[in-house]
Amino acid sequence: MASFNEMILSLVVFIPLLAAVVLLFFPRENERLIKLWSIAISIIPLVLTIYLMVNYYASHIPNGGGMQYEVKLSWIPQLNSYFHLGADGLSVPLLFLTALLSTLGLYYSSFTIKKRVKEFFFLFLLLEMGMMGVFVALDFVLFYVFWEIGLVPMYFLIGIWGQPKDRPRYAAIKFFIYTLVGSVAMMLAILAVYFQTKTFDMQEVAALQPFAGNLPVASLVFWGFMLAFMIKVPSFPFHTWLPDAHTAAPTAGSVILAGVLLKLGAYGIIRIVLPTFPEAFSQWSMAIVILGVIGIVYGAFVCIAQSDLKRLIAYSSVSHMGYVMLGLGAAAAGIGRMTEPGMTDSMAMAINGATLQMFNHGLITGGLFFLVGVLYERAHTRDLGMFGGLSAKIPAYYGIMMVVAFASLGLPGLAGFWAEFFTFRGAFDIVAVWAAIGVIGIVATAGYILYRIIQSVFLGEYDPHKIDHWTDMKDGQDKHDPSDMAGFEKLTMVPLVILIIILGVFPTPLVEFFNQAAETIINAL
Amino acid sequence: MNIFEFIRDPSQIGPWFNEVLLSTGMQPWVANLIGDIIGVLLVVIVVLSSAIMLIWLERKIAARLQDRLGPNRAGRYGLLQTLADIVKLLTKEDVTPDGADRVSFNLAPALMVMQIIMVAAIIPVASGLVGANLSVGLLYFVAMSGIASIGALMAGWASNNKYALLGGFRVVAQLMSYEIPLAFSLLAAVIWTGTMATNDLAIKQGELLFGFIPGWNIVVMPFAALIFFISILAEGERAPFDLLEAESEIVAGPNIEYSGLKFAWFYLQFFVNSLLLACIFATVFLGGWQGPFVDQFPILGVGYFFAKSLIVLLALMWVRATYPRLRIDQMMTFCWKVLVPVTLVVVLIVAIGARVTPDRNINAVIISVANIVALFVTLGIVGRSLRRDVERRKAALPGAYTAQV
Amino acid sequence: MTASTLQAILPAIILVISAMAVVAVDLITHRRARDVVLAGVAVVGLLLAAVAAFTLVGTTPQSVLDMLVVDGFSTFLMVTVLIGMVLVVIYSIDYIKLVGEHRSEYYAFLLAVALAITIAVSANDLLMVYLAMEFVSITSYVLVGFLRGDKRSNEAAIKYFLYGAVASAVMLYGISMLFGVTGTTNLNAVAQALAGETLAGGMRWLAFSSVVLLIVGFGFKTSLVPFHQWAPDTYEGAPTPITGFLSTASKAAGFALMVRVFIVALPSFAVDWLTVLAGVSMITMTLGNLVALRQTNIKRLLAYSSIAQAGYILMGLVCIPQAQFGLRPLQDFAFNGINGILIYLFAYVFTNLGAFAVVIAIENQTGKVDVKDYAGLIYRSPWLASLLLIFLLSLTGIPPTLGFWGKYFVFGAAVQVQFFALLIVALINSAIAAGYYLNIVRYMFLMPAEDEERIKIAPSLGIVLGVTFVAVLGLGILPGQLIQWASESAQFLVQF
Amino acid sequence: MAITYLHLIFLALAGFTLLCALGVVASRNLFHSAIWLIGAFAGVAGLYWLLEAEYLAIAQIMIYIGAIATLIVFAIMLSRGMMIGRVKMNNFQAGISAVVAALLFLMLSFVLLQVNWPVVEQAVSVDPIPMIGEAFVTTYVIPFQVIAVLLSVALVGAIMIARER
Amino acid sequence: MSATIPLSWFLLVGAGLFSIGLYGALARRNAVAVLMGIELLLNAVNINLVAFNRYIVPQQVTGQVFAIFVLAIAAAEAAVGLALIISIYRSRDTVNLEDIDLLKG
Repeated sequence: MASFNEMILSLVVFIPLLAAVVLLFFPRENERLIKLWSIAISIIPLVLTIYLMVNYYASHIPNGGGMQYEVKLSWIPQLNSYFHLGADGLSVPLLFLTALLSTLGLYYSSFTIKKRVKEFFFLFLLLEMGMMGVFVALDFVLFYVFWEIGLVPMYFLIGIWGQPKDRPRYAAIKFFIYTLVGSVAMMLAILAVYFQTKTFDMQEVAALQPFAGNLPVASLVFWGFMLAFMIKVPSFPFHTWLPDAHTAAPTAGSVILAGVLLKLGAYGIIRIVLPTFPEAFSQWSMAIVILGVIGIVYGAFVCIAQSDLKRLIAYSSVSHMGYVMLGLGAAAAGIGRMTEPGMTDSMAMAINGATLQMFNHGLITGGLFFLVGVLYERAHTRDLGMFGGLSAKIPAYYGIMMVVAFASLGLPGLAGFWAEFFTFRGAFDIVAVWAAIGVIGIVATAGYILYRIIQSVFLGEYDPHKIDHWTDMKDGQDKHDPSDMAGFEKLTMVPLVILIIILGVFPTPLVEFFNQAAETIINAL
Repeated sequence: MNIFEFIRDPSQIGPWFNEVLLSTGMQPWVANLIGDIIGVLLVVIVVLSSAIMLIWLERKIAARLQDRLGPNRAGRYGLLQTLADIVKLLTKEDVTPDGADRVSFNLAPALMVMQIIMVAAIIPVASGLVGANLSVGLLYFVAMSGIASIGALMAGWASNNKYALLGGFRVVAQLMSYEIPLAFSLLAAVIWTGTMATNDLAIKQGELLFGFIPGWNIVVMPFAALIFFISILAEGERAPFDLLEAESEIVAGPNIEYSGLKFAWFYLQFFVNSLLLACIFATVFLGGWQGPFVDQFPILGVGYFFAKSLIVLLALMWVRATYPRLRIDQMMTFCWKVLVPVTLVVVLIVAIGARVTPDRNINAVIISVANIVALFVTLGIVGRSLRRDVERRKAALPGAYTAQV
Repeated sequence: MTASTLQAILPAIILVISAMAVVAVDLITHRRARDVVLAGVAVVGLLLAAVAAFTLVGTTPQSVLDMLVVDGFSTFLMVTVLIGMVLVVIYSIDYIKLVGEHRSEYYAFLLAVALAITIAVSANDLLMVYLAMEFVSITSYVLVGFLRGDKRSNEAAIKYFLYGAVASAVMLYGISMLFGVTGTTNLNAVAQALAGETLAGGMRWLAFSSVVLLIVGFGFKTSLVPFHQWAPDTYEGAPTPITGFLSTASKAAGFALMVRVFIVALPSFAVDWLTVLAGVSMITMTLGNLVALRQTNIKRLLAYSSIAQAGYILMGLVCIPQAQFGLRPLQDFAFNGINGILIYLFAYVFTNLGAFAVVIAIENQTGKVDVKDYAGLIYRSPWLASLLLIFLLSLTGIPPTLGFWGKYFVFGAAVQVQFFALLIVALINSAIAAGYYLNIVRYMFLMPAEDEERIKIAPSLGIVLGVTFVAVLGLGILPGQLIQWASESAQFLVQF
Repeated sequence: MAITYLHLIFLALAGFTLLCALGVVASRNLFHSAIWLIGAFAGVAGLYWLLEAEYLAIAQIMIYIGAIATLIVFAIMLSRGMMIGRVKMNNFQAGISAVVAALLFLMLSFVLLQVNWPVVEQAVSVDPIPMIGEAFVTTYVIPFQVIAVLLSVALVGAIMIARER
Repeated sequence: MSATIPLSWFLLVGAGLFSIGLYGALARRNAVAVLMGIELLLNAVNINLVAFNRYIVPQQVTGQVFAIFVLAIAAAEAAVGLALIISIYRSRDTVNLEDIDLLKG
């Protein structure tokens, strides 16, 4: 019997799957049971990941962190591929984020999803499983399998429960095909790595440094991985699927998409590309940096031009994930100059920034999408021109939105600040010019957050003629005036807001997680 | 070389003639070519002229069997009747029907005649006296019958006449169907004798069984011989299998639109074909030119051979004169449901029997007995099923059937 | 004929006997029980043959009079195809019931074609190659035209026939050339005779032209572009169970023949056929996928998808490591192309038969085969929709389905030999393919149902769907044994 | 190379065969095509004879002329209406096909003449017919059995399909 | 007897027959005519096989046996093909391939 520590990751991954399979046997009509079961069961991974956070923080960070809770079982011995799971300082917080957003998403959806309930919850749990799996897989084949598993549920989440006017089917298929192209490229890259190293174990592969000294091939393989990850992040110019997908997806889908799925790509870069192909990465780092900066600036400016609130937030993700790319690119750019004094620290700083941004963006944008959903459920429109002066009508909503939006803006004291700070701090040391250009993005971000969101939605005069029917989420009736957030909506947002504030004030523990992971990686280079 | 030698052994003529030509200083291939051409001409002339006699014979015998007089005006016993007919046919107008396909219409009779000439080439008249002693002789014979069916089909189609076309169809259906028992009964003989060359077949049958029984195939495999006989009835389009012309049904078969000389060719083909089939029967099952003293005087073989062939031909005529025509479905049913399975059994018997003991004589006895047993079993089964058939019909239509089978 | 020789051809013998048994049983069974009994006899025959084939797995290669070679490669495909044929027989039951006539012949033909395929996969002589291919083809022509009253079936059959007859004749011309230059028809002997040849002057031309001529024949059977034109029409017009058969078992036979001929007999010409086939592979997958995008009839769509899949499978043959002709141990070639083909074919057989089982289930009840008729299938039959989804994902190559492993191994082979052009084409094609597979998914899950009538799954189809589902997903999650088996089987060919 | 009369026979046969073959594909009347086809078959049989393959020559006549050609003629007749009259016989790709065929011929001739065929200058010293017979029950027994099954299957299938409803 | 004739002569006849047959198979509208083209193709192959047999391995019968198999297969193929043609004629009243166009794409 394996010890609890060995089983915990498997449990985290497979409990959602188990729940999903069991769900299939529930009667379709009994929606209440389905919802209860899903939410209840999704709390188990959440609790487990909290345990992981605590346990890792308490036991392992003081001892140098590293890969923990490892389990390595024979899976396909013929391929030299193992069922190999493990988590380190990078994975654990992301697991927690996944579990949290999943639970919140399920909870929120249990109120807002009206059609095809069983399928929704089934797919959602399946998706959770796939995401969890990606964060803990330490075997390339396994990683790939989990990576792909997430694809199908997301396709359906967008396609079935998307708003018809947002062309959900188009968005879904676009999402699917983009991701598929990336993942096939990744598969080829994985195979190439395998032929070099004869193993699928990520750690072994990283230790073997395949293609070291063979830059052309290494670059090819590097881009194979990067294509997959950059599409997922999404980095400019592969971002075009994202606005469509986010806009079309149902609220919980958008939350998961923005909160977790985008992180998969960045996670892949850190977990796989950076340790395995430092040379190639360093060679191409400027390209990544530039793309990251373009993403930041371009995303931010596009946001300003949006009239659809959800689309705006979607583009803000492009911009925000640009920070991640910038940080990672900067860190990679530093690889070639590691002998310079303070360089490793700057690299660690950049990586920390990127990872923090991943986590915080998950919280913040997840929250934003929830909030957009809340508004949309009431107004049935997301056109910014239709709103105005809502601050007085729905004060609680206004308050929460303020917190989350300012966090997104990067206001000190809220979670977003630290990520941006670390990223730019690290990047300035390594790629100063590009980092400086990236700052334009911050300014533009302030612009769209303040001007487009806060001002056009909440401030100004409330015009009751713009929208005649506001749905009251408490009783489902149409009313003339908007009603404030219902209990379940508040409950959904509370954990996020609390975390945003806590992490804004006291980010140290989280930084320790990431810092340790970053240093491990940098030390191995 | 003296004349007597040729008379004793006519097969020496060919080589002698070749030598004579060569002695004139001719190129060998020219000599061969001249020899071949003369041989071909001989065969053609003999074959075609034999038809005159055959037609008279057939008519006369049929008439006598049916208690009629037959031809009796032209010449003594009507011997010149056929010549008169030929003259009539030659002077008749050569009609080509409207809408006929000229090429095929003219090609068809040529093909028909070609078939008989080609077959005639492999008939061994006496020891060594054969147009071409092909190693694949019997197969060649079977193959040639395909040409006849093509010819008939062509004639039927080209005539632009539905009766002709129906006749053509019938030809193909019948010939192709009966080709199977025909070929398989030949196969039985081939397995036993170990050769397909016609002359060699005759030679092989010269080996006596137990030193006194003639080793003819009809002795060894009487059932196979019977099957072959039935098959040549059908192949020769003779009653009771003469549905191809069936005057009462489709007027006259594929050649209905032909007249004059072209019709004569069809006519010719029919009669000569009968003779040739009889010859093949004699060759394969009756020992060909084998007979007493044939070793010393090969010329005797000619006599033996024609005697045997004529007996077979007589039998053919006899059947034609006495039996009514079958219905087409009966004809096909009989072939596929009776003859084909039975021939397969016979082939099996021969194939196994030929190897069962090392002694040829004993094997022959075994095959022979098995053949006779198979014959009687077949007769029993066929008879029973026929009786049952009649019973069933009687039950279905009481009073309609009074005749007994 | 020794006992082991007999054992080697035992599957074929069983199939012949059971084909006769089906016809015989037809005469003595009562009308009402007939369908199940006939299919039962066929299934038992096929299963027995499969068991007989399975007992051969792992035995030393057995040459049957130099005509057949029963080795790992052939037993792998034999078992695969025979099980596939079992599924074909089972899902035909209800379909053929609707046809009403000649049912025993139908099953007898399926058994005959199974026999033909068991011969094809082990043919080791050019004569047997041709004979087996024609056997498969001629039987297939009849099966395609089985619905005599149906104009589409007729048309499908005649097109299939004419293309097939021309293609096999052209291939035969190539075979005759090989015979001419080597004086033998045995594949190994051909290889030996060619081994010494310096590919200079005329030989180079001969190599090239005979390779091209052979590819015409094999290309027809495996529906490679540009010899694929028959496929869409034939797939659309044929009785749906037969379409399933054509796209799986028949194709497997074609690939088996192609692989064996090229690898065993023509290693000396490898440069030629690798080049030509690489081009064919790229064109095949691209064209198949592009045209599939435009299809509205599901059978036709699956036909083009099947063409594209043939292009992927061909990658395995194109990407055999060239060094393998110099005999290197298997360990170096966990991805040796051949095992990719085997795994791909295995996956494809089960996936596609599963997909066709769904198509048949819907066709049997509604008579409709257009993609738009699948709208809202999830409401009408969640099971069918979900199963078809899984099969389509497997066709797309999404893990953890069996189809993924097939792709994994052929792509792996290409990566191994660093055939980048091919890989890029394959990569782009994967995306295109996802487009039309998802289109079906879109109709099934995202569109409202036009007809609310629920679709029932007949028990026979249930069996097929269950088996294929378990195979596709179960073996997709735990593919180890399959990979091992395929790799061991491939070894026989690789080491020849 | 001395021209012997065999060469002349060969040339005559080859010319005849090819002429007939051209007739098959050029004739505008389907039935005439069939007749030309028979001629071509016969010419090929003659070539076999020249190659000392008597058995095959006869088999050619028996099967091709006796069976296949008859079947074809039969089929032409059974599908009447298409045979009479001079209708367009070629499809739209006839021109390109002709070019393809011509190029193919040139290419094949080139290849066939280029290759150094391992010709053995040896007379046939054995009678091939017993050898063929023996081959069928020894070396080729498996294909022999297979083709037996194939033929029965094909015939059953043909009857099944062509039977009148 | 034939050894004085060069092998290539036979091969050229085969190639000619093959090309003509291919033209027939590709260019003809009528299904039966296409079938005839196919028969020419098979004949061309058989000439090759028999000629190779005679010239390359004169003491064996490999090529002849092969040719016999081809013959038998041709018969089977023709039987099935013509059955199909007759069947389609019954349902369509035509055997022109251009008119057989229910299935398109």
